[in-house]
Formats: sequence, C-alpha cells, structure tokens
Amino acid sequence: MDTNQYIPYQVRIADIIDEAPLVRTYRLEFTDPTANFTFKAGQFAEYGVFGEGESTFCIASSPTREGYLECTFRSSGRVTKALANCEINDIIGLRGPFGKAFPIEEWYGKDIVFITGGIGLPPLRCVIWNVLDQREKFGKVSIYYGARTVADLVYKEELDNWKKRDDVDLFLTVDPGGETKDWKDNVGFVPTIIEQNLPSSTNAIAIVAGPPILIKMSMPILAKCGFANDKIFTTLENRMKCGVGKCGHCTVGKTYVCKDGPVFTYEEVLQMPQEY
Amino acid sequence: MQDKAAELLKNGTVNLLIGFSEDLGKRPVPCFIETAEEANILVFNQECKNNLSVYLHKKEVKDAVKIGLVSNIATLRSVMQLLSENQLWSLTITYLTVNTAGALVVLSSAEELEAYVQANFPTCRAEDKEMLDKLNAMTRAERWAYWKDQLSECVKCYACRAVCPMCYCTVCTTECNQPQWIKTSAETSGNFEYHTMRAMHLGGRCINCGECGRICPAGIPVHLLTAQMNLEIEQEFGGKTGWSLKSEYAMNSFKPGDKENFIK
Amino acid sequence: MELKLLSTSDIAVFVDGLLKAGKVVVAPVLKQSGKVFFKPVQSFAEVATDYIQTAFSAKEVVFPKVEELFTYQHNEDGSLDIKDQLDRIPETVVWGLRPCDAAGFDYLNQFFLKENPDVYFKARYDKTTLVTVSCSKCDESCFCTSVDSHPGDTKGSDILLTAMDGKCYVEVITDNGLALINSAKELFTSTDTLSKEAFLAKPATHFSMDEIKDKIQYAYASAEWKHASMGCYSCGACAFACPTCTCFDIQDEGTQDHGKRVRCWDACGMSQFTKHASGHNPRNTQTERRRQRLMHKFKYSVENLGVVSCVGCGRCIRVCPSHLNIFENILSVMN
Amino acid sequence: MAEPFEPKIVAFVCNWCTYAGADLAGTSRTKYETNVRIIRFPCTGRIDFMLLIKAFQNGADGIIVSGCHPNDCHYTSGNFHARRRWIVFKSMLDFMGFPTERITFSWVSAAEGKKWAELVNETTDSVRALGPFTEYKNLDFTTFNQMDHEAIAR
Repeated sequence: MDTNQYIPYQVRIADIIDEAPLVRTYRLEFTDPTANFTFKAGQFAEYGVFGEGESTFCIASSPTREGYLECTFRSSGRVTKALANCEINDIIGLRGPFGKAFPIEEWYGKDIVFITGGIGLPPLRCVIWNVLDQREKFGKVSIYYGARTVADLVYKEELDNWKKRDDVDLFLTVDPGGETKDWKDNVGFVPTIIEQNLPSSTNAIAIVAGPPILIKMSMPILAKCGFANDKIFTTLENRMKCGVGKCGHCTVGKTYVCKDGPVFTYEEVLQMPQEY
Repeated sequence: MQDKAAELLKNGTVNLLIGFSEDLGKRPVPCFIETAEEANILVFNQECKNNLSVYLHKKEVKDAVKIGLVSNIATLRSVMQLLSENQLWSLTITYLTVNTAGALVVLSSAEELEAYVQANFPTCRAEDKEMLDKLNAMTRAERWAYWKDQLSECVKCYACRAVCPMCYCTVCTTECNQPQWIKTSAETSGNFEYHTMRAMHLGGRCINCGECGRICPAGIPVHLLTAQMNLEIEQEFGGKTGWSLKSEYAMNSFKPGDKENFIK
Repeated sequence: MELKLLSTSDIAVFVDGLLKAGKVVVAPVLKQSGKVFFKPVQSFAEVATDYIQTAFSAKEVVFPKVEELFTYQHNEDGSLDIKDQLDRIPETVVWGLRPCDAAGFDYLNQFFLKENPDVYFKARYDKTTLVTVSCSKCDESCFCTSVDSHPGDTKGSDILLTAMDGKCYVEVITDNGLALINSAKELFTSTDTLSKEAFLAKPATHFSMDEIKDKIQYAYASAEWKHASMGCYSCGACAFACPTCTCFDIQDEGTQDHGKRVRCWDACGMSQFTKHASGHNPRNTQTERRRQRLMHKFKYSVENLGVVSCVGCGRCIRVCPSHLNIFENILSVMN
Repeated sequence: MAEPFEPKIVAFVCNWCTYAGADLAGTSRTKYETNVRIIRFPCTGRIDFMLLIKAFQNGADGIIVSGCHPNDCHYTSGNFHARRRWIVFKSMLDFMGFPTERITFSWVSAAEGKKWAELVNETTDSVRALGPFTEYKNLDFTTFNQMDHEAIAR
C-alpha cells in the first residue's frame, strides 16, 4: 500500500518565539515519538490548523540539529493567522517533507554567499546552520541580509551570534527610512550592499531567497561579480496546496515548484516562463 | 454593421470594438477589434446572445477608453444599470445595435441610450414566466426538492458570476475566507449558500438578461432566482432595473411605509 | 483481447445483472434540464442512450468534485483522531462513456499514479471498470481525430461496445473487462474480427499531433494568445467539464474541534488560482492563464508524461460561455 | 430512552432595543425557555442574511431576528433597511423551498421584556413542534460521496 500523503503527522507546539511584527517561530515536536521524519536543507512542509487549512513554508531548522523542527512564518492569510493564534502545547498538522533540497554536499570546499531579505531568511537559515555546523568543510561564508525596518529583521539573536563569529561575514542592512537611532549597520537595499562589497565568484556559490523583486534585482549584480547562472541557487515560493505535484497551483510552465523545486539554479529559472 | 464599425475605428471615435465573430461551427464568439481592416469578421444575428457589457470591466478594455459595443437590448439595459451604479463613466462608449425592424442603430451618448432603452424596454421572457409560475404553484417541499436536485449538479465553476455584468466586485464574497462565508467545495449546502448569496446581492440590480442560466454548464436555471426576486422587488417597492440613469437601488433605500405581514 | 457479440436486447439484462451482483453502475442519465449527467442508476431503464456527449466527463467517478480526505476529531484528553474512509469505496462500473472519456482515464491514470501515487485516486480507479460505447454521432465540437484518437478507440477502456445492425460488437480489452463479461457468460457469443468503421461517426480533423509537436515549441511567445484569451470570462467551466483536468484545492470544513478536510476541483483559469497571500499573482492576466491551460494540454504534459492531455471530447467548447474554441486557439497560436 | 428534542435557537438582536428588552426580562426575573443563544449586533441593519444561513449550517434549528420598532432605530433608519432586506430574503428562501417558518422576525423594544419572553417561548414551542432541522444538513452529500454511503448501506 502506498503511503497516504494527505494524512498529516501530528506535532505539538513546544515553544513560540516572536521574531518581528507578525512573524513567529514555532518549535515543533512529534506527538508520536516513533514518527519517521527526516528531511534535508531546503525542503518544505505543509503546516495545517485543523478547521482552517494548510499553509506552505520551509523547514527553518537544520537536519544537523535533531529532535525537533522549527518553522517561521508571517501571519497574513487565513491559515497563518489561525496558526499565529495557537498556543504552546496545541496540536497542529504537518505534512512533508516535500521538494528537492539544496545540494550541500556538492558545495564542500567552496565559498558560500547567502543573499536574502525579510522573511526570506528562514528558508536559508536551515542551510546556514547546516553550513556552520560543519564549518570546516566550507570556504568563506558571507551573509547579506536586509529587511524593511530594524524591527522586521528576524532571528535577531542569531544575527548577533553570527556577527560575533569571525568565520562569518555578515552584512546587515535595512531599507532607507527603516533605521533606528542606534542602528550601526548598513542602510540601503540588499542589491546595493552587494554591489558595494562585490563578493568574489571564484570557487563560490550564491544562494538567493526573498521576495521576487530582490531576486530580480540581485541577479544582474551577481552576474557582474562573475557568478555563472548554474552557480546561483534560489528557492521559489508559489502558492501550493498538495505538495506532491498534483494540485497544479504551483506550476510554472511544465515545472511543479513543489516536486521539481523549490530549489532551482538560476539557470533552471531562466528556462521557465517568467510566471513566479 | 461591418461598414459602420470600420468607419468608427477609422475616424478614431472608437479604439476598441467589442462584437461577435463566428467560429468554424458558426457559433458566435466575442471578438475584440482594434483596426478597421478586421471589421469584416463581425456578425450579428439571433444567436448573438452574449451580454458583452461584462467585458467593460476588463482592465484591457478600460485602458482603451473609447469603446464600441455591439449590443442586444439586454446589453444596453445592463449598461444603463451600470451607469446608474456610477460605473463605466470613465469610458466613452458607442453602442451598435439592431432594432426590431432590423435596422442598424448607433447610440453615442448616455442620453440617447436611455431614450432607446426606454422605448424598447424588454419584458420578462415568456419561458421564464412560465417556469416561475410553475415553481410558485408547487408546494414548498416540491420547490425544495426541485432546487436540491438542480443545485446538486453545480460544480462551482462560477461561470454565472463571470458572465454577469453586475458582478463587478473586485473581491467576491466567495473569495473571502476570513471567515469562509461560502464553502469552496461544491457540496449541495455550499451551492445553496452560494446561489442564495448571489441572488441576494443581485436583487434589485439584475437586469434579467438570463445569461447566467443560459450558459450554466450544468443546466441549472439560476436566472430564475434573480428573475423571481426582481418581480418581487418591482411589486413591493416599484422601480425597474436598468430603466433610467438615475434609478435608485431598491435594496439601498426604504420607505417608512414598506409593507410586510410576517414581523411579530 | 477477446471479441464477442451481444444482442441489443440483452444489454439491459447484462446491466441489471451487474446491479443485482451489488456493483454500483454509473451511467448517463437525462435530467430535466435537458443535459445528460453520469449518475448511479438503479436499473438500465434510467440510462440515456441518445446523446452525443454528457455535460461533464466521467472523471467524477475516480476524481469526485468533492472528495473527503479525512475527518478529524479532537478528544477530551487533548489527542486528535484522523480517519480516512478509503476502505468504503464500492466496486463501480462506468457504463456508456465515450472513447474520448476513456482515453481521459488513461491520462488520469498516468498523471495520478506514475509519480507520487495518489491513494485516493488509486483506491477508486482499482475498483472501477469502464464499459465504453463508441460514437455513432458527433458534432462540430468533437475533434478526437485531431489528437490521435477516433470514435472507436479502445484506449483506456476495459470493454468497448459498438452498436451495429441490432447487435452489439464487444471488444474486451483488459482482464477487468473479461471478469465483467464472465459474470454473465451466457449472454455473449464469440465472433471474429468485424469492421466497425462503417458504424462510427466521422468528426472533422483540424490538425494532426505530428504537425503540432514542432510548432508548439515556439507557441509560448505568440502574440495570438491575447486574442485567444480576450473573450475568456475566467470561469472554471472548461476545466470542470474536462476529462483530463486534475487541478484541485484542499480545504478544511468544520470547526477546530471536528470536521473534515476535502479536496475539490479547482481551475487554472480562475484569477485566484495562483495568487499568493501577499497579493502577488504570478499569472496575473487571463492571457497567461489561458496560455497555461492550453500549453499544459498540448506541450507540458507531453514533456512530463509523454502524452497529450487533450482527448478531443469538445466539452470545453460546448460549455464555454463565449464559445472559445480550443482547436482554433491552438491553430492560431502556432501560426 | 432518547431525550426529548430540544431545539437550538439563535437570536440575532440589536443592541439598543431587543438586547435591552431581553435584559429587562432578566432583571424582572421573567422565566422563559433556555433554548435561545443571543448574538448582539449594533443594529438590525448589520444582520447580514449570510449570518442566518451560517447559523443554520452550524446546526441551528430555529432563528429569531429582532430589533427596534420602526421609527425607533438608534441610527434612524437601520431597521427600515433591514425590513426591506428581510422581505426580499424571506420571499427568496420561500421560492427556494426553504422552511421559512424556522425564522421568526420581530420588533421588541427595550421596554418589552415580557414580549421578548413570550417571543422566545412561542418560537421554541413552534420549532420544537417542527422537529430537528435536518433538511439542510442532508444536503451535504455530493453524488459520488452519496453513492459511497449507499454502498455501505447495502
């Protein structure tokens, strides 16, 4: 008998962290300790509040840290609002993991450049942890991260930690007008900050995640840095319902983002119709 | 009509003409013409039943500003109703229609439109009247069984909403999900909800073009719901939809003397 | 494959026998609206015979318009029960579908089961036997011969019936079909190959798949898409009537304490289909949405599964409120 | 033995008259049936017909809609608008064959605590006589789901 991919695992909310206005992180534990759930960096899941529906987002914790899952979401629609109203110990549904992962093993020995904005950091956080937990296997690691305002930056504690580490270059920025009085980092859009620093593309990989506009604006600058299209990775986020390549909501041309992605190289993205 | 359309397009009175052409099976297909050379594909006959005024809400059409609209009388009446609801005034519309004598009529202002519509005002179609009488003569339980059977076939394709010129809300109640007013799934109870909602929101606005019922892929006579409501509203509160440019929306007004017999 | 003959008068006996044996028989039924729908019947007397095409396809049998995925119930101790009802699906015979519909089942089978098999579809499909009736009539919307099929095609069917001169020529295609015939062996007599061509309808052929295969590669950029989609009202009639459209939505119905999760048909032509919670809509205009639908039928499904997902039944043309014509659109964007 | 049927009745009332009337019934210790669940609205003009349908869908057996008498609306004309809508809505439901006797419309002022108690009692009695409202719930089988259920029954 094939497994029924529509029946969710039951997970209990073990901890809630408020990250930014409307943005929350839940730490989730399986109610059934024997649940056989393994995932890779970059995969996503369907999180469901019974009676409201399901919503799609990435698994924000890393498979290198076992025993729990974390997800970060912004409450905006029906399901995410219901999710935001949950309390510790509530049971929610979880289906997954779905999709292709980042090919992290192929990146051993290379420099990694992370470029992300706003709520685009959670999908990359998984990869960042993965990389940092086996730091010796990679070259230089730099992270470019921006948000609209200082308050909108997520994972503030972790950002501080990364900043303190001398094996990570963290470039933080907020959009003009979003800075506070004691803000000491950059002010400006993420692509501008990359342009100022021009990361080296020799033996390097760039990973971009964020709103479509960030992806579209960053690409020419990465090209300027000399990144080949197949050395740039991104993760697409489309509306999804089933997660297994059936419901059709996430299609971009013939591609099902849920099963053929969500991780794509920029090379692959260019071959699709520009409908994402 | 082809010549007139070509002339209007050529002299710049009209940027975009919405009319009918024919497909290989000789069925009328709505067409959108931008140049005089294309005007030879236009047709207009008894089969051209579509209410083309629904396209006036389309962004691509609104952008063209100067519109030519091939219309039957129902189309003209719905434009009247839309104008009275303060829609479409940003457009300059030229109407091409054929009168009962078979002659081409061109109307180029709202006032001309009003005069023509009032002079040729359509009455309730005989077959609709017959069905309404039949349904009203049934017992309540029979009517329930009738609608239950009909609505169980609805698949919620929302074609009835899509073809309705009065359904111009940018966000429909069916799309509101906080709370979920209308069930997304096409179960009969959800279909009942949807069609009641639709009829209520069209009460006093529907112009009885009957398009929703005609095009229903499941053959549900949904237009009877609004037709019945319209008769009711006309009887109780007076006024006709799509009659004048300044008609009042019955459900948005009241008279202190409105009569009822059921409020305790 | 076995070939048999069945006398026309014995058809009713055969169908009523299936019903007696406890099978659910879904067959075309004429309703008061004048349209024909697939419905479970109680006797052969209810089955409509004189029609060209049903209003909706028979895909409802394996892919219902609303399918319950599971029910959920919060218990007092805080635990949660989740139950599906897959074991309750009955043995079903679909009677009287057209060869194009059966070909649709063939596509559905590949789509749902080739990769990430869908258990709900499988549970229904495995219990379904398709008895197809070849077409003796067609109309101007039919175009099965353009998509590598024809009115007597056996693709996807378990049994194909062709009415000829007071007899019914029975082609048994699968073991499933054979089992069904064997349940009433005495009604069938053996026969040799007969030519059924003379009894079949002759729909017009508008194009051939060979000529499409190359040209469709460049169709995406065609300026004709705008023309082909301007008349589209963005309803879901074509997708819901289509035998091969598989898009669906998943929704919860009920309260947070108890209720059910269902999947229901959805249509890529509807404006909300791809809309993100943020308001961003990847396919924001009807041109893009109609292009997605037609390109999926003729190009994307060929690339993903190796088959065209249009079976030429013509339903989308018949139900379209503005009579948008799928084969005319395809021809126009290719030239 | 099965318990006798007790209907669930939802009352949609306006804040200024009927809710105050119900309050008066309470403070004057008038006893009335406990089947009613009151939902308070600013005005009868706010009582959307969809709310009534939703109440039935969620298991209500009967509904009371009540507000200020004509000319007494706190917002001058809310109840006039509501009245028009009810006239149309009631005839609409009637046309669809919906059992409209399960909806009671009424005017109850802030001074009519007694009328409120009587209204609730009368409505409860009549709905109790009508029995549980199953017609609406029974709608909820689509063809093939229904077919599945029939197969189980065999």
